[in-house]
Amino acid sequence: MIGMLYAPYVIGSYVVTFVGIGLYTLRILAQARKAAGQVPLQDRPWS
Amino acid sequence: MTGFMTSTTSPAPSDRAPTSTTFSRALGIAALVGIGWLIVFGLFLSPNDRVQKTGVRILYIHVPSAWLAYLAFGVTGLSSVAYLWKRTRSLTWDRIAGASAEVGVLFMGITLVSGSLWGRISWGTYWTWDARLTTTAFLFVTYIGYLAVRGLGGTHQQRAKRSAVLAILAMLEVPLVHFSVTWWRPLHQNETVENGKLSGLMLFTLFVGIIAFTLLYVWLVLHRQRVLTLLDQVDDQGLDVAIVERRNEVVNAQEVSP
Amino acid sequence: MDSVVQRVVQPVVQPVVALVDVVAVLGSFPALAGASLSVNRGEILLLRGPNGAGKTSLLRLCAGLLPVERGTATVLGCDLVADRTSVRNRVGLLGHSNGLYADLTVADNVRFWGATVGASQHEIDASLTRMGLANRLADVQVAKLSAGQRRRTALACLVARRAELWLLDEPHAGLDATGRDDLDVTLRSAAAAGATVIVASHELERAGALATRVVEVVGGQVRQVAE
Amino acid sequence: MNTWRIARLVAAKDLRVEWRSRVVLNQVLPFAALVMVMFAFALDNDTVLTRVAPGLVWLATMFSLLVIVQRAFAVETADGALDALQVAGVRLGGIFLGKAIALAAQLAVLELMLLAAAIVLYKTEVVADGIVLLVTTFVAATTGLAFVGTLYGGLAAGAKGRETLLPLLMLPVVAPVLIGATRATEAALGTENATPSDGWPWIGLLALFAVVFGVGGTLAFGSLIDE
Repeated sequence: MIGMLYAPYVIGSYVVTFVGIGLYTLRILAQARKAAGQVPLQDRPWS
Repeated sequence: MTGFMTSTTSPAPSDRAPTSTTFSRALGIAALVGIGWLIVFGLFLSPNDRVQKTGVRILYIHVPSAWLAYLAFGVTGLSSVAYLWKRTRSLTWDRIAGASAEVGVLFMGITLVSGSLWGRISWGTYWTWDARLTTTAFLFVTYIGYLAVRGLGGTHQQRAKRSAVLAILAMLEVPLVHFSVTWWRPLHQNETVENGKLSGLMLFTLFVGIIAFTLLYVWLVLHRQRVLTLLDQVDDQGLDVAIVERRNEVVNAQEVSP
Repeated sequence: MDSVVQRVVQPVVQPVVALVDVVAVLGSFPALAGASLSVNRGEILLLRGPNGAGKTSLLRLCAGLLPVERGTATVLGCDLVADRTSVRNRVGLLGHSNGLYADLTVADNVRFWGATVGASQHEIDASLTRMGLANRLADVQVAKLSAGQRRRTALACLVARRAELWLLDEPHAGLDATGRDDLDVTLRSAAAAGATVIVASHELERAGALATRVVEVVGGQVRQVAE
Repeated sequence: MNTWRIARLVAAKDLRVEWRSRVVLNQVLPFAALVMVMFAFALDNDTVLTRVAPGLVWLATMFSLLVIVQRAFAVETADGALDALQVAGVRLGGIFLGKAIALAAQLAVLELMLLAAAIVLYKTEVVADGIVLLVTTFVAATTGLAFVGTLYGGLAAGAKGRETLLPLLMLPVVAPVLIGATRATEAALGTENATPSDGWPWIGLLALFAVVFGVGGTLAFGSLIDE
């Protein structure tokens, strides 16, 4: 288990990491949804 | 839900997640599972290190994110070379370079924050002018500059050419910065991880972290690259509309002029 | 068979400027939206049309500054789609800006721009004389000149450049009566010597008298004007 | 026109612009001197000042470099001269070398003044057996800085927000010069009992830096400018 003394540092670093990645991911997905309405399916080479 | 029922023009799944494919969905799930494991092992199941105590837990995210940041910048450099190399000047390479640099800056930021928190526990200080730290900080700023140049505008090909050249210059710059700071401050702090003093479960947790972050990196770059493709295509379509509008100025002018 | 007959009757003359359905963008704005234009050697072509119609962009495209987004463009036999830099050095452009160094004197500027094409001192002196600058003005800093005098200096630099295709954007603007006369004489003699001149201007009487042909630029396109 | 002749032409033009305008002399040099005085205010300790004098000289050089580079490209973009150079078909590698030469000359004057300021204000002493190393350091560092300044100055020249973009792009790149030149200067001046032999390895780094950005800049400048 996490030692009490340094718990804020350890938990802080995990929070910063995953909140950072999470926000970036949400931004990507939001941009995708916004742009998708204007691009027809045949113009998406991956689908 | 009613919106979904009445919408007939576009299939719902692709509109809610337009950049997803079966592969990327599987990849995303794998990355999520990996991160879940990492959190469980890193925060709870793995033991404290004898020397570093609980501080070792930060390394499970610090080391993988540092490795991926370097990998990401390497991918940016190679994609930029590929863009300039091929006579076709494929924008796909440019978008991969841009997506990878963005993800690299994100991971580099995480590396710097988690690294200084780890340093506070292990060294008693947030920052030390060690060669590796200093190079890392310079990389971070350099690629922020790269992203700023990508946002300057112009046509897609102009953006691609300019940023590809800049990425290659960055690749030249990084070794020079690294050499200079290594000579400047040759002393390294204790490198517990590299010396392999971690116990079995700790190494396993670190391994889980590297796998999880690598999957995450691939997922992020894949999606970001697809979003950039969509955004470029929206631009191109905007151009088609704008051309029609522009041509109609002729008609309007005729109506106005005597 | 048809082409052979044509070649006999009328020798194939490659136009100096050949644009077909050219689209060019400024940022995301299509400054040229399907412009087609053909200009032959020795012509003095006047581009007229409202503000923002695309005259400036058309000139910059011919000078190889603006990339061709769609369509085909050949200038002086150089394919601008493949390499827009290939035409450079053979065209001269007088844009909205004069391209002068404000801290240098008139003579310094003309000497510098002449030197970029290896012009001799004699040619540089001749250019200054042509635009009426071979007097006390020659040693005055450009920053201290009036707008019209700067325009003259820029024209002298253009003369010293000995281009095959002259592209001029509102060259008459700001010039006094003598300056306009000097300009018209210069352009006519350039055309007579085999150069091709394209002038964008709002001063239809002045430029119209000079031009051998007039086209109208509207909405990023070129329209022929019946004369 | 070959690259080298263009370089000489552009360098002579830039130095003539400075000769006629005296912007670097009348504005940048006083600015740099002011920075040296401000350092003294901030550090407020004679021993510390003597100790860090080499670093402060190079730091003041970096700040002044930003200002001189902005000025060097403002001259080109103020009246569209950069466009005109491109239309003139001038080899962009030649423009790069020419502007770098002129920039190096101005930097050299600036650095000499900063060194003099350090001697006067910070009690720095130049020792005889370090003089060769000192001169070599200044030559190598100045060359590298001039190349990087011209390269990134050109990239930022046409961009919106160039004033803020330039420091962001350039300062991380010149960091090795700041470190290398400072250590070599310390060795040459004998700061903290350093000897000249401590400084020579840093000259290698500075020289490598100058070569990398000299070659890279000559090749890359064109594609960064030509947009």
